[in-house]
Amino acid sequence: MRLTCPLCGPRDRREFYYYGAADYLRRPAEGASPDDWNDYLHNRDNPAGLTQDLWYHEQGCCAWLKVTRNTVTHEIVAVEAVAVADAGGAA
Amino acid sequence: MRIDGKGRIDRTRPVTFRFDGCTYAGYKGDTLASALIANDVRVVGRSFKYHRPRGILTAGSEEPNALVEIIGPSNQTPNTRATVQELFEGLEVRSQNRWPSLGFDLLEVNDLVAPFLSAGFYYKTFMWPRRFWEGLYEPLIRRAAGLGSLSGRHDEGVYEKAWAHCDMLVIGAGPAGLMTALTAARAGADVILADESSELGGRLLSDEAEIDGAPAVEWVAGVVAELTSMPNVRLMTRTSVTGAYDDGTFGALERVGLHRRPRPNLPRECFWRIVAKRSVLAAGALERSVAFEDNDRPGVMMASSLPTYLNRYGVVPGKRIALFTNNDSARATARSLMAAGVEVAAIIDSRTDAPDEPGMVVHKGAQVVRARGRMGLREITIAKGGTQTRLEVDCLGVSGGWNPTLHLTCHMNGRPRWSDELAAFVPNEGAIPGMMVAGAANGTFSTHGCLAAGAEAARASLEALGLGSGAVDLPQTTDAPYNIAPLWQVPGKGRAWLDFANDVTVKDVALSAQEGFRSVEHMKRYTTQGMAPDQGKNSNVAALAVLADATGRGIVQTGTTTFRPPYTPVSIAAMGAGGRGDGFAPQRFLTSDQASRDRGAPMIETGLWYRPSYFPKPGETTWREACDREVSMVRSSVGVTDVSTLGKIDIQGPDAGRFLDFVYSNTVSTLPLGRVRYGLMLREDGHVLDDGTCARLGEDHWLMTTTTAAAGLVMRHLDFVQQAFCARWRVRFASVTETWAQFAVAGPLARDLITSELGRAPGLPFMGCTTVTVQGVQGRLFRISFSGEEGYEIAVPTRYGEALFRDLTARAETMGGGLYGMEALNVLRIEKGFITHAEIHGRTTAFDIGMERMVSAKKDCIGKAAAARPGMTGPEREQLVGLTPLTDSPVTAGAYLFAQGVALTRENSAGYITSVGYSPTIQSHLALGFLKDGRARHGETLRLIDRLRGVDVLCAVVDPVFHDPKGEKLRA
Amino acid sequence: MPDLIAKSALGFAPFTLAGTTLAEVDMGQITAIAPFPGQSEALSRALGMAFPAPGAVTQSGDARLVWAGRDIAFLIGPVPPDGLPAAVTDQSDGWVSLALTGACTVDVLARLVPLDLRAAQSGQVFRTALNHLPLIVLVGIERSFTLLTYRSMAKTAWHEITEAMVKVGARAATG
Amino acid sequence: MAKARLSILAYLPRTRFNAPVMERSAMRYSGFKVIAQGLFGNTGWKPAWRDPAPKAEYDAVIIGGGGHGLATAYYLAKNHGLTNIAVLEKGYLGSGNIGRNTTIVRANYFLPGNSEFYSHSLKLWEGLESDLNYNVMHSQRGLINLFHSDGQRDAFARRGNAMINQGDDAALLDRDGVRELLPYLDFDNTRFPIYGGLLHPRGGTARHDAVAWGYARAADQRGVDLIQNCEVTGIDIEGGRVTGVQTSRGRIRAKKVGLVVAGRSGQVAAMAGLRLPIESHVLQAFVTEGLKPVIDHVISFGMGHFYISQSDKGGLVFGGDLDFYASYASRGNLPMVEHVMEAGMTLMPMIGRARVLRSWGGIMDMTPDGSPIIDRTPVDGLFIDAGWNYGGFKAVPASGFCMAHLMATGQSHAVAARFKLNRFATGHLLDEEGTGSQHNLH
Repeated sequence: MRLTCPLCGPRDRREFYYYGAADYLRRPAEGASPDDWNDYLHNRDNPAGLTQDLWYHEQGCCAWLKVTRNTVTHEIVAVEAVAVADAGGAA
Repeated sequence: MRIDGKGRIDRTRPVTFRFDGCTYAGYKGDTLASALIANDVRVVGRSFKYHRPRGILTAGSEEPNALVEIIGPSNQTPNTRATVQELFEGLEVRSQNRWPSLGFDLLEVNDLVAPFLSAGFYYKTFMWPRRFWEGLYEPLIRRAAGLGSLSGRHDEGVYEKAWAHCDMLVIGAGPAGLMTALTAARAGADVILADESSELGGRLLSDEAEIDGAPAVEWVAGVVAELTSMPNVRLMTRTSVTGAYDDGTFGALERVGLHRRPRPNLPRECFWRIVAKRSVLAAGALERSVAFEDNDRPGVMMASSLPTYLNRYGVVPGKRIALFTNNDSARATARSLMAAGVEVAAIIDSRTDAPDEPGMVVHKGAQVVRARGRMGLREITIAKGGTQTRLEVDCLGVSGGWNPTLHLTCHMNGRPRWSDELAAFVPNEGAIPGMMVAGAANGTFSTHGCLAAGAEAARASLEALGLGSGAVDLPQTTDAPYNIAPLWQVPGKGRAWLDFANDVTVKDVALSAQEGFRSVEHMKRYTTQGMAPDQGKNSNVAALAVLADATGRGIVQTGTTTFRPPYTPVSIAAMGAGGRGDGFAPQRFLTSDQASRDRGAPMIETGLWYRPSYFPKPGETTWREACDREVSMVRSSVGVTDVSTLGKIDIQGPDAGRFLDFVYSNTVSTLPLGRVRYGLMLREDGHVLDDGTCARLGEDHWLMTTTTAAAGLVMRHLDFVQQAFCARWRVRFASVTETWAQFAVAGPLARDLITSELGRAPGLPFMGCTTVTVQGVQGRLFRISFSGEEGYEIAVPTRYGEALFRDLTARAETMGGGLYGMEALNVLRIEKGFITHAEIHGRTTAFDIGMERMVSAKKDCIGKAAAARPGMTGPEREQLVGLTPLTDSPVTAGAYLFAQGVALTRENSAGYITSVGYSPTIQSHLALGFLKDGRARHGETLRLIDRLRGVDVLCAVVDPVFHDPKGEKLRA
Repeated sequence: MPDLIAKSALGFAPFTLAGTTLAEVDMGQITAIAPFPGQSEALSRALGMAFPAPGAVTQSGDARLVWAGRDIAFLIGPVPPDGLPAAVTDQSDGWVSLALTGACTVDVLARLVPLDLRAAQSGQVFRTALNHLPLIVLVGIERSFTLLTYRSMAKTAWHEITEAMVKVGARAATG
Repeated sequence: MAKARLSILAYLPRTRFNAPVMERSAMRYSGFKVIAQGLFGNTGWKPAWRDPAPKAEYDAVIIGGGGHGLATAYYLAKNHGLTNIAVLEKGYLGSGNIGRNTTIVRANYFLPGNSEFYSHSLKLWEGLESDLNYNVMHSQRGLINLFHSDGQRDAFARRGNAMINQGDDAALLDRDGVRELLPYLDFDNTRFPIYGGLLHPRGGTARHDAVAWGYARAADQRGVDLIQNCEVTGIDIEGGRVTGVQTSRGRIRAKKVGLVVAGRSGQVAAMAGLRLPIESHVLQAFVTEGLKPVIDHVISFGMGHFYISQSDKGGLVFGGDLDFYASYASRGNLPMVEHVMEAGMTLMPMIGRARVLRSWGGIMDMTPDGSPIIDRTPVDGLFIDAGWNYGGFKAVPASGFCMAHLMATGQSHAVAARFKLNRFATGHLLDEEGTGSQHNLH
């Protein structure tokens, strides 16, 4: 499996660390209900098909990436940075 | 038998080898199989279940019978295909799965009682008496089963792994593969052509085809010469592409040194990871057998192996050969044999409309119903129109048709498609993204068709790569049709083999269907069909045709099992190359490493680092003596230890304080300049992630420390929090763990030692930090303590680490102090009730360790919400306590706590021990542990019980801080 | 002058096999520079050289600014000026630098690094892994490479690279 | 290496024979039957189970004909007298993880909640052959967890003591003790020196497919309808209560529905409007070509996430950790393949020349604490048995036993009382690994 890092280009899967579903990006605000937190931390759509999940280019540029991916075929549809990189003056 | 004038072996280079203790001769270029055939060795192995004598069936890696053990100078290699192993001088081989000898095998008794060993018989018996299974039946079964054997000695062989990248990977170098590679290479593509054989050319080396009016081998030689000369082409012979993985990644095994005498440092095998933008599978096709009674006798072979043995190796496996076929492909074989002067006794063709063959006896609409000759074929019985005749032959070539070698197309769960026309499965397009299938692997069997398909596959792939059209003139050759009338089994009463390697017969498959195991997967698992070393390459299609017949379904409805990687078996050593010994994980060494070893310190691994366990002195015979001395030394004078392994993260920016408040549970941003604070970090699920200190080095400049174990974890966590939740904040951080060598100096004389080292008094309050000049080097000084004594940590750039360590050690020793290691460090922290990852083991909350007040109520932080769940606090939870034995008895970590007088059951256990040590300071064994409602139970007496190690000690529950509970020494 | 003796990570003599040499080299001053959000251009002005694009190196005189990851570059050569709109961290002691030069560099690295370095251009930089070790690859001229990994892992790196050289050498000798 | 196992007499006093109760005339398996059938050409063997058409209504329907589903049906019939029940299987019986695991059976957990459950499961294993009249080849070869530091020794000591507290067996081996049992390990390896091991003598292996077939046959004999090639496409709910299921073979009414679909739990639960605390991952496993006996035990090497045993056929069966990314592909990728092989080579380089014959992948339903769920759902009459992470095989008997108890009585069985669906919300976690709520780290 290869992921195309927006900064580093196509790289072997072994350079990356997998975290979990992109749900982790939608952290409940302070004071959110316990149900919201339970949902955020534990419950998952877990689709057999397209999903979005989070990968970390640990043996690379250290960018966190949001990957759109098919869990049945392993096809990678899109890879984008979780945070927009600041390299080269881009905002 | 060797045939003069034939073959591609080098007759000027004779080679001797040994098989089962006998010395034989062959030539360079021979495989073990061809050399054994040349020497008229017929029985090469014994079958798996019935221990029947077996000969050579094929000429390729799919061989199910001729598996042997190669005896190397240092070790043995079981289950080696004689058909793949190339001959070299001194090759030593023995047969396997027989006892006492290949000719006389006691377990051949299995063959006599075969009716009682039908498919799945073992599920129905061996159940009574119950203990007999492990005591008697299973050991017997295990010893009878298995094939070759491992020596039990470490494999000292050399192996390697490597990466290769290309535009196009072409798998297989027969006519289709060569044409693909040539077309693509001429268009400028970066090409890898891999073939499992020692020579490129595939079946063109075996068949007597013509291309452009000349023998095909001449065309092969020309193409290979051209490809060899091109810098954009890599030819990988002896390389089996074993697996297709995601995004154009392939696994491939190269036999680097297996075909020659071992040489120092030359890898035996190399496991390649090939990354290809496009790939073309041109792996050809595998001939399949027809099941008839005793069709596994030595001498019954695949028809297509005969021209390979003849034309590549100049041998024939019989003097009088018959061919049994249901298709046209065996005709060329017959002609080749005849031309070489071998007697072809008959062609038995199951098709009533089969063509004639000039000069040969052709029995049309006939079948071979039986083979005879236990240790080598003597005779076959031919049935035709209700009459049976016997024919004396010593070799029978069988062709039941061809199965495209489509295995790789199934590795990503692709399912092949059934072709009625070919009576075979063909690959589905797009089964592997970026892969095309060409030639026989795609069901195109003629030479012309293969060349055309190869060129077309190259063209389409080049177009996808944006490398132009790759037009090449196709060579002229024949385009013979492939006619087949399916024949899977010949009716009869005896046992007819499908899976030679696992001894699965037609009857077994029928019985499976009879017992309701009608799904093809059930049949496979019930009969073990296709689970042998050849993974069903020789038998799967026929077996499922038999199953389809037995269940009254068609082959399409019956379906197939799935081919999984690897295509051919791959040694663990090759795929695990580099893993042996120290290679499994990186080693990290401290700058003080050599100095510690110089003092005889045993080094132990923590995380990836090596740290000194203790520093033995002359006269000390146990680690405890050294540890006790080092602890007392720190408590009474001064000790030095290397703490550089702790994670150090440099954090800068105007928003750094805000960021720290978010990742630490407590408030850090209010820390004054030049001060250090203890920080607790939670996981988002509310459990403790790590603890450490955070120092404020400047207005916008902080230094976080982490535990050794969690350094990488914390860095990743910080990166996530920053990039996911506060990417716009003006904060950046970088690991400086490697940049600084840092040493703890602890004890009543610590200040004196630091003063001596710096040439001035440190003048730091407890939990203060400052920059210092150490012997002319810019460094940092922190007044922090993990021992409970007045303590400092002094840091210098790593290059000066060893010098400072040696200097600190020397100065400490003149003061009556010295070095202390991990054992003493552990006792010191236990005496003080400080926790490590023994306590924060991932299930611990801030509440459990008595730090719930460190989760600030005034701000949000990672983990705060989840830590508020009802199950995360309260008296039901186990809380950190100290324990002191009432007697002078050792205690053990991993022991459990029980109230006195209760039964020692899970339900009654009140807690457990995490850390223990002997405290020379308090002169008692001490323990830290977790106890239900523990903080409310100080003063109780409990039983500490470790039944694994026979420990049963009464202990008092106390506060976890045993030493200097008010912290007066720290602040001195 | 410091009174403490500075030591390099390895102190090993260069290792040569099959026309290829591995040697520990001193990169001098290495400073990690991480511009705060939106400050890359300001940083470039302050340093007098552009903050490099991913995988690139910019240069000004003897100073090189080497891309080293997301929003971070290593200034190699001079000590940076104060007051940059960036986090500035001295990394000189954090890394071991190994030079791999000679005939078989690409073959050796093909056994260690999951990248296609055959067509790597001088001045390119990659963050990747050397087997299990973190790695920065700086591409030099004539297929020479400078390999940076964590200083504490220097011995493992040396061992793994020389092992690969030995096997490549044995293959070359066998032909 | 089969040692003293041949001293049969030592075992005799412990032998007992429980004749299972047969509710319909069924063929009993025995050695005599094998011989008798062999003499007459094996023509008399009956199908192991019927192939019934689905009825319009059942008292209970189990979705999923894997090990857990078949065991649930069996114990519903055997322990609770429910026989008007059906198991609905999308493919063939045992087509899920029961047929693609590394066959290890153990009871070496340490957290209350897990301890009693797996202990109960092991006891059921120990009577399974006579209970089912099917040889599942349960072989208590002994399982050894190796440790490589003092800290790991302490952690395993805690585990071993917990096992003893639970009433199970455990022994702490030192280095020499390990060497005696496993002389072929690399004791000179300085990277992860072997300090010792925790021996679980009753741990071992079983023939995985046979477990599914044994339960299927025994359930069928008690009247359970096993319906293959029957995919559930919807779950009917009226007024908050389950009323049946929609299938590829028509609607089936049912008062109770059990959802036992490891590897598909999320999709099937979604049919009932449930979102589960589960993320599905792929776990690879490997088998080598057949070899003469060389590894007698089950060995677990935690530092390398590597475990290995040898099957009765002679193949070395081994595996490692998850591929770590969410997947339903039943196949993995090379990085984990290589990691597993490297771990094998660092621990026991004597297996280097064994060749890997086949690799495969199973879909693991990973929960946020690594422990399973056997519980009611918010829908009345709908029960769930899910989240087995990668420990489902050894759990099959107790999982079926407890799920049957739950479905029959509406109450959790005592040994599965902590496998609640809402424990993540309340923070009553069962996290043996201590790795927290990240699904794939367990």
